Amino acid sequence: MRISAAPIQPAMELAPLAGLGGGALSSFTGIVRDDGGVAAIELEHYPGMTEACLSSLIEAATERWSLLGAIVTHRIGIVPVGAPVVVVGAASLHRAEALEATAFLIDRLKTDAPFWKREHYADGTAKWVEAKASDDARSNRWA
Amino acid sequence: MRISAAPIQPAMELAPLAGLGGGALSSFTGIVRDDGGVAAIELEHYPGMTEACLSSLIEAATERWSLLGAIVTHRIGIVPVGAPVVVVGAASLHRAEALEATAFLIDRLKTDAPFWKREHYADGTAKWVEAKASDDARSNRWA
Amino acid sequence: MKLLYFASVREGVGLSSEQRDVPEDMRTVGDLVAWLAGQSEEHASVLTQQSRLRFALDQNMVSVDAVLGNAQELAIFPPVTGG
Amino acid sequence: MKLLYFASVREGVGLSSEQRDVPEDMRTVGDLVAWLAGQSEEHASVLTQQSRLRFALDQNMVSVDAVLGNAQELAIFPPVTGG
Repeated sequence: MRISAAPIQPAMELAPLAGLGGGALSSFTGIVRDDGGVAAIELEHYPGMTEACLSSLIEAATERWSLLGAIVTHRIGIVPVGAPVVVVGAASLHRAEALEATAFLIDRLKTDAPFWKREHYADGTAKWVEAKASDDARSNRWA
Repeated sequence: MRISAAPIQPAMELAPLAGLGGGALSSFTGIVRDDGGVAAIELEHYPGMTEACLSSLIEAATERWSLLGAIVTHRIGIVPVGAPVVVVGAASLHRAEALEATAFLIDRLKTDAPFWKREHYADGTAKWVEAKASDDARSNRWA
Repeated sequence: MKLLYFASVREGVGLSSEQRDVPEDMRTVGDLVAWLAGQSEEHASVLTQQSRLRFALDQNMVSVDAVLGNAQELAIFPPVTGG
Repeated sequence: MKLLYFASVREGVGLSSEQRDVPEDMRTVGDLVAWLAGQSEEHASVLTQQSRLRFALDQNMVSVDAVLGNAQELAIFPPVTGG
């Protein structure tokens, strides 16, 4: 679990998972989307609670699936279009566990972790991003 | 789609998917497992059919989900323990599509693509790997 | 009690945190938020519609009817949008 | 017709490919594989148990009862194990 105010490189975050002796490494990278004039997003978080929440998501994944390891790295601060916001990854002996744990981690992170996104537009305006009902639905699949 | 006799680096294979403007990039890397004395695996394939098969898997994924792009890269030849055998990846605007397409691509590749693995042991012996019924079951989920 | 505000709630209240003595008869998160909404126009502007808010008590997500008990810290914020 | 063998089938037959004139009355993949199994001890060693084999006709996976038609190439191999 890592929260970073500096740019993140997915390959570097996932490197520790590649050497655990397993046959399967699955990952998901969330990238700032070029969405109707968005130039960058700004991420606010709840220090202390964020770290506890991400650690407990990894713990929950590790209890639910037989994993060799899992990582979650999330950006805070200003993140420009095209740059990674979040990287999650899971390593396991066989692929089913890594694939499912990866989906679980990103789905739950979206609804449970205390981050808030504000979109900054090229014209200088900014807007808080609204939560999506579809995220709640995907997260509840794992309940 | 790429078949490589030389070592592959997942980050380099996935790089083209990161710049497509989407918000989601999902990937799976299969790694040679340190499994009861295995030193390396050797991959044989059916030239011509392999390329056609992997291309048609990518086409099927692109028809089924709204993807910005997808890649499959597979090693042939001798691959030592700890090295990547296969990398699949998918990019999409939202995460559900990339995550599902990634699972589809690796599940179908396992049952459809004409590759055969032989395990080479530290003691110099070698053994063809047996196909697993569980792979058929996972592949059939997508039928 | 320590009160924390995030994102649009922080902007509405005009504070990222404050320390307040809370009346003894506040039993639930909802009671406390309703009382806070009466403390200033700024508080009222974002704390009145409780259904649009989310809460964490001592850094654990809770529902609006959670009992305050001996909690030291209440955070109030809009639904999260990370990832 | 061009015949291709892979993995343990290639090792058993002792050839990676061969060109053979196929009798006119071979209708399906299964007919042809049964006939091939009679061509040598090596062929018999791996081509007798058809349920353990997989087939591609002109580079498309087919079942044992697929009709040969005008296909130019039949590949015979064990279940695939890539990925």
